[in-house]
Amino acid sequence: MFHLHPLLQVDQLEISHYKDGEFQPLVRDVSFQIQAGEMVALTGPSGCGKSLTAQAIVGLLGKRLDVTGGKIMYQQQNVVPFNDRQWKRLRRHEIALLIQDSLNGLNPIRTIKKQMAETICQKRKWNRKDILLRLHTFLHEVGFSDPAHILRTYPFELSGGMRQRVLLAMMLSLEPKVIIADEPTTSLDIINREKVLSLIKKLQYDYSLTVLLISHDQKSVRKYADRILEMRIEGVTS
Amino acid sequence: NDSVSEEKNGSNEKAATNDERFTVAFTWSPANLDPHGRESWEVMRAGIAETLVRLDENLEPSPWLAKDWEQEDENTWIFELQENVTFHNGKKMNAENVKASLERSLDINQKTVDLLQLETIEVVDDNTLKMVTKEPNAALIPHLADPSTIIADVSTMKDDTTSPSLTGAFQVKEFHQDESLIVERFDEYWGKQALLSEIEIRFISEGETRLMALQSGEVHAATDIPIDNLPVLENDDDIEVLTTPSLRTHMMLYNLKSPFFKDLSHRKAVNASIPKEDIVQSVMMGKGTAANSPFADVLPFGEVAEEETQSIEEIMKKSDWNKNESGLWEKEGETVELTMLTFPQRPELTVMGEIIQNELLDQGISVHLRQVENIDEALSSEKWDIAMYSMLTTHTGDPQYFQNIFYHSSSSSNVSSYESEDMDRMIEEINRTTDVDKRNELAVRMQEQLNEDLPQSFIVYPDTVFAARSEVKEFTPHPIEYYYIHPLIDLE
Amino acid sequence: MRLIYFLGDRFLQLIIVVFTVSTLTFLLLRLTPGDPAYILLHANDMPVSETAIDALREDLGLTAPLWVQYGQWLMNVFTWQWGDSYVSNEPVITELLSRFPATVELAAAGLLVMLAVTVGLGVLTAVFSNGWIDRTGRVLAIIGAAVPSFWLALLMIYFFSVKQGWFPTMGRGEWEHLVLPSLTLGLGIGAVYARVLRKNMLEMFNQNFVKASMARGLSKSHILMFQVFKHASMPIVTMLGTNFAFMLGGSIIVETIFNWPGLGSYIIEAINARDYPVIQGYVIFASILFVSIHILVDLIFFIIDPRLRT
Amino acid sequence: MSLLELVQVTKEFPFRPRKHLWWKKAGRFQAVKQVSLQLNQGECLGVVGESGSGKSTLAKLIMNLVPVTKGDILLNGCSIRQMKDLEVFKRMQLVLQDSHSALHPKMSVREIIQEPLLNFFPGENIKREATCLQLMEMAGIDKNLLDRRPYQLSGGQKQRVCIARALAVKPDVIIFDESIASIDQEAQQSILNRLKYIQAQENVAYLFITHDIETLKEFCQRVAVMYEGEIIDIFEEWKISQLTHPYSRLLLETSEETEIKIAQES
Amino acid sequence: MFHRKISELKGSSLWLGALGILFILLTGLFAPWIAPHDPLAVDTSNRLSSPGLTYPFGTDHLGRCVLSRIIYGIRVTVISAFCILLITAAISIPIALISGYIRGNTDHIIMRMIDGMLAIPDFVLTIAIVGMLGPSFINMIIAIVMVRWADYVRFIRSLVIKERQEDYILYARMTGNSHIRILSRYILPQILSRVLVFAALDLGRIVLLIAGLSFLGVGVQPPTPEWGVMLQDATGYFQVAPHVMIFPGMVVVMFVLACQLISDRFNEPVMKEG
Ligand SMILES: Nc1ncnc2c1ncn2[C@@H]1O[C@H](COP(=O)(O)OP(=O)(O)OP(=O)(O)O)[C@@H](O)[C@H]1O
Ligand SMILES: Nc1ncnc2c1ncn2[C@@H]1O[C@H](COP(=O)(O)OP(=O)(O)OP(=O)(O)O)[C@@H](O)[C@H]1O
Ligand SMILES: [Mg+2]
Ligand SMILES: [Mg+2]
Ligand code: NI
Repeated sequence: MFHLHPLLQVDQLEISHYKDGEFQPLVRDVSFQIQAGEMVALTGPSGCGKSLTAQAIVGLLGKRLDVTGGKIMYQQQNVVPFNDRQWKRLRRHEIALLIQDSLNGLNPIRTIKKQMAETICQKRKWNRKDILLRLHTFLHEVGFSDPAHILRTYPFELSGGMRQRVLLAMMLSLEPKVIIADEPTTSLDIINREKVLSLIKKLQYDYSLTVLLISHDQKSVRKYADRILEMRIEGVTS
Repeated sequence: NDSVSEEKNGSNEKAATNDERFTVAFTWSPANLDPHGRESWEVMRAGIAETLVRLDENLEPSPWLAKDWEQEDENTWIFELQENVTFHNGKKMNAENVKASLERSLDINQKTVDLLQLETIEVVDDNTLKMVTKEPNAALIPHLADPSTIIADVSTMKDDTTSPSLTGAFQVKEFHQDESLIVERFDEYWGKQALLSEIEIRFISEGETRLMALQSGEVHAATDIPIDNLPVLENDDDIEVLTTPSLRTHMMLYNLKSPFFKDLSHRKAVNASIPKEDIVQSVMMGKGTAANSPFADVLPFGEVAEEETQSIEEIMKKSDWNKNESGLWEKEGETVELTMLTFPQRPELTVMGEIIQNELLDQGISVHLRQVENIDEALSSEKWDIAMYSMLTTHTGDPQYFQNIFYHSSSSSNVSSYESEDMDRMIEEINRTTDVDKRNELAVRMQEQLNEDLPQSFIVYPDTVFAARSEVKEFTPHPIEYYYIHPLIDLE
Repeated sequence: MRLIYFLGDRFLQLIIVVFTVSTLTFLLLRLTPGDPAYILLHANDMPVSETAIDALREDLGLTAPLWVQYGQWLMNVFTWQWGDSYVSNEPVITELLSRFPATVELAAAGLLVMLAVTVGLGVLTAVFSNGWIDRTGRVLAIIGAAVPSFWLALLMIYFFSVKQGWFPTMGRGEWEHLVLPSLTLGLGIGAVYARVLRKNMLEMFNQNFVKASMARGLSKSHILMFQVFKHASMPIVTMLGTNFAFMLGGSIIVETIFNWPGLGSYIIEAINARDYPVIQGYVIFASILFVSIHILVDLIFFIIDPRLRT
Repeated sequence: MSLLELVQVTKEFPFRPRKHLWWKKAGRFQAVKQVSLQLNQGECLGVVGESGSGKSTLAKLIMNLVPVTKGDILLNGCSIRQMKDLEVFKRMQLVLQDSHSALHPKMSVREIIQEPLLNFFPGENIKREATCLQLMEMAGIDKNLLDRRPYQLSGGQKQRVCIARALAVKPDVIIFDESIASIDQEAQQSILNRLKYIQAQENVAYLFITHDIETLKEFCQRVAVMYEGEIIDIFEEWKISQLTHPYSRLLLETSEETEIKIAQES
Repeated sequence: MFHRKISELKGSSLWLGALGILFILLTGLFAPWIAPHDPLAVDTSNRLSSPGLTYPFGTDHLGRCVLSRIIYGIRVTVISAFCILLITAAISIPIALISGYIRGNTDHIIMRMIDGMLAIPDFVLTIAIVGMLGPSFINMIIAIVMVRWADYVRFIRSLVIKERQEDYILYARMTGNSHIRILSRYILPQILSRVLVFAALDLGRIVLLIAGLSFLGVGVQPPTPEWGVMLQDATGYFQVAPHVMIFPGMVVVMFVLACQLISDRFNEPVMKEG
């Protein structure tokens, strides 16, 4: 039979905290696989290590945290020993992560427009009009009726849900191959949540996007995910 | 445009002269060029001005703008002026404008009044002037060499003080306050034409900077080189170091009001322990001579017989002091603790102070050194025992003015609080005496008196130190600080 | 609208500062020992007579009672007549203004060097934190803080002018004249601020938005330059402002060593000569400069940080 | 008399015009429009609404953290504008939406939770440690997190620390702004149960801002729906018939739709 | 592979700094035993001699041993520099905290005062202070503090203003902290590390200010060995005898470096870098 390699494969992952000269594992034995084009939900009790796993995949673990065991295979390649340049490339072109504490994920003293523009400009140069157009479409798609106003504002002038949607729009504008969304809809009302999740779903189909959705919201998870991974403290079953 | 080309033609005619610009670094920068105000020294120094009388190499008065003079009676002097003298604006000099010039100076400068003590100035004829003093003023002639008596065309100085019309071999071309003064040759000069067409005087207050400007060739010559850097210049073949005795004296004042120094023998003791020769060699790097009187040895009245000194042990023992176990002199359970003042503006004085302090400690007297920002203020308002000090004692080559101010018991500038009837009498006498030999004799006697009473210890007569690049000719230092620039300077 | 209000407010403050500063200076100067008449006449270590001093004192108006002098002085301050210099007899204001351009020139060049060093070194050391660049930066900063500027100036003159002849040793003129003084002015302080900037920038990395930007694939240097830098430079802007104001007031040491005909060398002469009108005029001038610069700094803050606008 | 009463409360923010120049006088727009509300003792009032409809702003207004533009807020019949802010905080607590920046980065969990105990109950020194542990248990925080600092916690853990901190004050009113959103379902449930228990015990009133209709249905006696700064509906039962505004109907329909879909799938 | 990140955390520089300071302080403490010569002994026959066996760092313009003077100078310089730093901090931190935290009119008034303070040139200020108080060690400290404090206030205030806008300060207030407690427990620890970096670097400048003041005749009086004064004295001889300047200069740099190392690591454990 035709054998399909998984796009992203986490194998026996162990993440440890370095303290007083020794490593204390925080996450152990995490293993799962995601095929290209899938939308997989990752759920589990709070504090079981979902966010750490997500951060490990894109190489954004904080100080004193490190991957101490296992492999993370992206397109048949172990990403754990990547250097800074490779990580940057990975994050920019392949895997986009929407971090969990996204409410303050925007720079408070720059306008939304600047921050969004720099995000989409890093992949390729656009001219000014195209940029605006794209920004408008993306913002519109995440549920803003007046994108122009949003672009003009500073993050502190936006409500929580608005900020979350802005970040989401930013993530989508990157057009990555894999999106890891860590609790992307916590501050969204149901209507917008539906809008955002169906947008992701649509992108999944249109661009064969692969999505790893980390969420507690059983309902939306069940409604949109193709598959649900349950993570327990110190481990995962798929 | 026309005038420029004319000027060029003019200089072309005199092929013997030099078109190069000579640049020299001076220390002080004048705020303006008013020849009668407080900046008269700087005006004089720039080579653009002249006085009636000039001091020659031996510091004796010789004719300048005044061709000759004679004393009619005790108070009256007749001056015969130089003819053919033109001011820089083309006007001829005559007795009338000399009178006006002197009167302007008397008007705005109290120092001129003090120096000349004039009653009236009369014009006798076009070239003759009569001056009458209030009291007999024997020093009138040398005092007429003071820069505050510069002869200028008063009519040009009503409101503009930046380009006065004077009589010197050079005239002002450009004046940039704090930066430079550029003077050019004055073609109608009455005497010998200047060789250089232009001289630029840069005002550089920082000694180190002056030195390095000279090293890098930005200036041809510099005055007041910091002595400690002389070895560097002496190694440099392109630069010549020039020295001349100055008329300045570095001294140490005793406060005659302080309990310890009321006693003459204590002053003698301290005086005996000053290592003058050592200071000359180490601090002054040999650029100076050990002093034993207020007046430098170059002056006709400067040489005074050396007093033989006793050792400090003898003197202290005589007045019942004993050395205690830590090697300090002690009397009735008390040791000597003296306060010495120094000031930062003349750093070599502080260094001397430190040496003397160290020496005195060796001899059993402990001294606290204190640097004060304003020494004169401190002298009058604070408690002190000894103080380092420096004075230009004979800026006109004559002792009279200094004696009056520094030693007369009624003078407020008598910083040591020295009172001596003999001294007062001699001062009054010298004010009256016109005969040169007699004056010199009196001055020597006064110095001997000082050495007996010891209101100060005179430490060293410093040399003026200059340096010039080797292509400079005839830039010779003169004991009188304001004759630096003269027509004969040339560049090779 | 808000700008006008802001400026009006600041103008009022300016007047208050000028008033207090002028009063303070007046008192400080009069209470400090030192008789200008004596000092003026004592130049060149000439002996002076009492009569001469008295005459000059009368001339300078120093014999009037203190409060009369004060009243006169206050009147003059606000009518823009700051009196005549004791030394040169020129109006203080023209004297100050005539030297101001030179100082501005030097200060601007100094600020440029300072900015270049602060920003350049600060950003470099932050980007390559803990690498060799960082370590060199630290050593430079420490040398900058610990080496006296007079020494640095002399060394530079010695090596670059006397030995190599690249730059003139002193004076004002073409751009070459500016190089050494502005380096002296800017290097030391710039290096110190670079350290502070680095620290600020690295602390900014705690902020969540940095992590979010990293997750979006922005490069570290991009984040440093465009996101963190603006944040981190805010405290530096105040300090740069203060320093620029200092430099505009004339940098005494640099100006004397390089014989730069600016305010700094002028004021030190005035202080030594106890030239009251000049010192007072200068202090007022400096305080106006100071407050103006700080209004500018506040404006910059206003622009940088939108949160302050509401 | 109700515990908390909002009378025609309006809040305006400056609004950036299209081509904004920052020194120009900004336009104004109303984030909260003439909201009137009453909260009784021991009651739980839920607030739902579209993102950006002014819920968080309302919460901040109640806490007197931002000044009201118009209208008044009365606590026990007393305008909070006249009260000292510490007094207000003693009676009311707010748990903000953004838990990450709500915690001082250099303080440990222990310090954060003990802070209100120390300030509001200065006498009870001996009990403090015990109370702290009790609070942590109530909020479902693991004991071994006691000495961690905020950046070492997961999202849900941070939120629970915030909740524990608010509970520590023992106020009359607690406002939860999206405070249990990143906590997993089970934990959510247990926290809600605890809150209910506390409510019964101490007669606390809650103002519960959330998007989770399920929670609202279960937990709140009354629900207010906000839309574009206005309260468009206040109702007690989740029935289409009770709803007047099209937005609230849409809200209900969407949530039911989801449920139906899930039910069909499983 | 994970050693890469971990190795960055080693706090060796802290120990290096602490050792440096300890070394300097101990040397100062045991100066009489360590110094090879009497720091005050003038020997005019040995002026400006180069470093050699008897005089490891050479001699100064009075023939005094530079090394001995540096060692004895620790007692004066280090103590006064720390004193000044402490006093300046003690004055400026509270003022800056208050003015940056309260804002409004208090802030206005304080800032105008500071503008006024800063607007008066140091020279005028110091001369005035000396003039009125008379020169002494204590007055020198007062003068430098007077010159420096306003600068510190401005800097710290800007940090406070930035910190004050954070959400957790809001919470601090909500959990019943008094303003003073918020300042001391929430804001101060956050800004302290940056203030320390600044202060550690400022030590160098303070040493130089002492030199400047001594030049004006305030404070440290001539024979007393003090680093700043040594530096100042040495300028006159930098072409002839560079060592007179280099050695004290190097010691100052070392001292600042040690302080800097310590201050850099002061708050490291809670610092998280990206
Ligand atoms: N920097 C850190 N240092 C030490 N421990 C940490 C650090 N970051 C996270 N942890 C711990 O690691 C565990 C897993 O954290 P993680 O953020 O991955 O949880 P999560 O599954 O995302 O939970 P939640 O649903 O609440 O967000 C938690 O117990 C947390 O306390
Ligand atoms: N400081 C501010 N300046 C200007 N506008 C603001 C400010 N704060 C909030 N707003 C605006 O007020 C409106 C209401 O915001 P608020 O945060 O109350 O929404 P919310 O109901 O909490 O939304 P969410 O559920 O997304 O958190 C939004 O349009 C927001 O842009
Ligand atoms: Mg998480
Ligand atoms: Mg909200
Ligand atoms: Ni390894």
